[in-house]
Amino acid sequence: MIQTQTRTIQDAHVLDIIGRFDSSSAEEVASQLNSLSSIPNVRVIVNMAATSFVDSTGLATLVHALRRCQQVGGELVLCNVQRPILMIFELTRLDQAFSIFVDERHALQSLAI
Amino acid sequence: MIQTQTRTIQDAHVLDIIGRFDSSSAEEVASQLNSLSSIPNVRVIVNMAATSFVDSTGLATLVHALRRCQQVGGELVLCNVQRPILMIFELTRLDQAFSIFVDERHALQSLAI
Amino acid sequence: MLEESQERVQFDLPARLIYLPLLGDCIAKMLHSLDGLIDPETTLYNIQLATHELCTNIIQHAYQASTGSERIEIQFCLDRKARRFRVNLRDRGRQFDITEVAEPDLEQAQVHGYGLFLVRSLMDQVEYTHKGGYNEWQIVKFL
Amino acid sequence: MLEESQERVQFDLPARLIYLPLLGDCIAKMLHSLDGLIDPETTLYNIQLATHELCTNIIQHAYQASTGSERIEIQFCLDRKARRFRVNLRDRGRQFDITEVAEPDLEQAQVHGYGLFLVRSLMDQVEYTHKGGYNEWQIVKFL
Ligand SMILES: Nc1ncnc2c1ncn2[C@@H]1O[C@H](COP(=O)(O)OP(=O)(O)O)[C@@H](O)[C@H]1O
Ligand SMILES: Nc1ncnc2c1ncn2[C@@H]1O[C@H](COP(=O)(O)OP(=O)(O)O)[C@@H](O)[C@H]1O
Repeated sequence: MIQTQTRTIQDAHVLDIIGRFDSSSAEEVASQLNSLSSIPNVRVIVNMAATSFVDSTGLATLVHALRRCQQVGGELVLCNVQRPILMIFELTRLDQAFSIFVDERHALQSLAI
Repeated sequence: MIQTQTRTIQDAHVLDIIGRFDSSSAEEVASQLNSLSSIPNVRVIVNMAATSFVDSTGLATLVHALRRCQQVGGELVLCNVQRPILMIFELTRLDQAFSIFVDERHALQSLAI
Repeated sequence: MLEESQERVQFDLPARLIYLPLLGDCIAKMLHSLDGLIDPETTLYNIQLATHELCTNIIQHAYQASTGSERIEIQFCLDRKARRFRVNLRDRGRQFDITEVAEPDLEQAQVHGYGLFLVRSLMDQVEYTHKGGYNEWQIVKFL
Repeated sequence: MLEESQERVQFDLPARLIYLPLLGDCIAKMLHSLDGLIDPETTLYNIQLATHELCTNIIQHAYQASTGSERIEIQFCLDRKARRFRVNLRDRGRQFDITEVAEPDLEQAQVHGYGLFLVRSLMDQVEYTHKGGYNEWQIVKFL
């Protein structure tokens, strides 16, 4: 139901979440994010282009990772969030906690500053 | 649930059946095959690489198209049939009525002779 | 989580083709949790296909004159200990008449009649009964 | 085929997360047949998400000590005339206590507590009752 893959572009680690990001699969994503967020000053881009569904456990997993990244002086941003999912970020006001970019290029630009 | 697309390679018309080929979708495939099988001496390759499921209505649709192609002096062959589906062709002995090739290249070679 | 030896799922659906893929997906989820299957992909496919064929027959043959309110009841039961997958179907359509059904002539490609042949060939047990206005099908596969 | 004004689908499932995607797929098939939806993609997504959140709560909170035989009964009902989608859920887990549930503080990102907030925000009606040993949830969306 879910697949994750990590790539490196310039200084950033890109995590692709493919499929359903929910209570069944949150642990797999959490463990990927946990290892990234142990790198000092890490820059993480979570690419959600292929994320079809995010439930409240998925949201919580992202919030948790965001905090951990900030604790190590790093950053975590999102990109390519599909519209119905973006609306859930807005409803929970998590669009204010996360920087959300239209695509990877814009996310990279912001991290480079 | 289903998508079809037709391509032309050399003298052959390739029909890709993508998804479930069953009673809900057989009509769409049938209409594609009907228009192909009205061309004299037509050579049709049905590529089933992305066909996930074929029911008895799907089988019937292919048998019907095979007959029509033969009536206009043409040929219809299959390729890239996934293993569980291939086993259904064997069970019904339809593997003897159809020429079934591992891939498009082999199908094209046989049609060229 | 404790695992019961029996995993059971029930559906009560409008008799419409659009719902049939749900049944195949459910069978996949149930079998996924069973270890030690020989050729799991084919076993799954065969149970999916047999179930699908019975359901399309119910929709297209048992319910001929559609009022829009016809239903199919489906029960899947995986018995992990007995290593058995059982499918029970119930409908209120017209009674099935076995004498109607000729075996397909396998020497010659057919344009229909493979449905019940596939069900019988792919499953280990196939039973049909008619009682109390209900058609009841039970098909079983040993795993 | 005649179309009844009401389209109804029922499930009776083991209380396990693996089955939840079937529910979302079923809602999609039901809504697919309804014309004239404003923003069908978001409407579908929101009903899917609300249903999913209630079911994960049942699995994870109502059924805490798992024996492996817990079940959820689900009924979806699309009323085309009334343009209403209704979800009914039933379980035999522990009784829900509304006083346990604090609204999430939206000023600050939370690591839990969004589940029921989402259900309430996304649906037009949310009702919970406990009777005869059953927890019963009913959520409704007008379309
Ligand atoms: N559930 C059913 N109720 C009534 N008649 C049925 C049912 N299933 C099959 N039949 C009859 O048996 C015949 C053979 O069915 P089948 O082997 O599935 O092939 P097909 O559906 O291609 O005709 C059908 O044409 C129909 O007359
Ligand atoms: N069906 C339920 N049965 C019992 N308790 C529940 C149920 N649903 C929710 N709860 C309680 O309400 C709390 C809040 O639920 P929710 O808003 O979904 O957030 P979360 O599940 O992330 O804690 C849960 O932590 C749980 O204590």
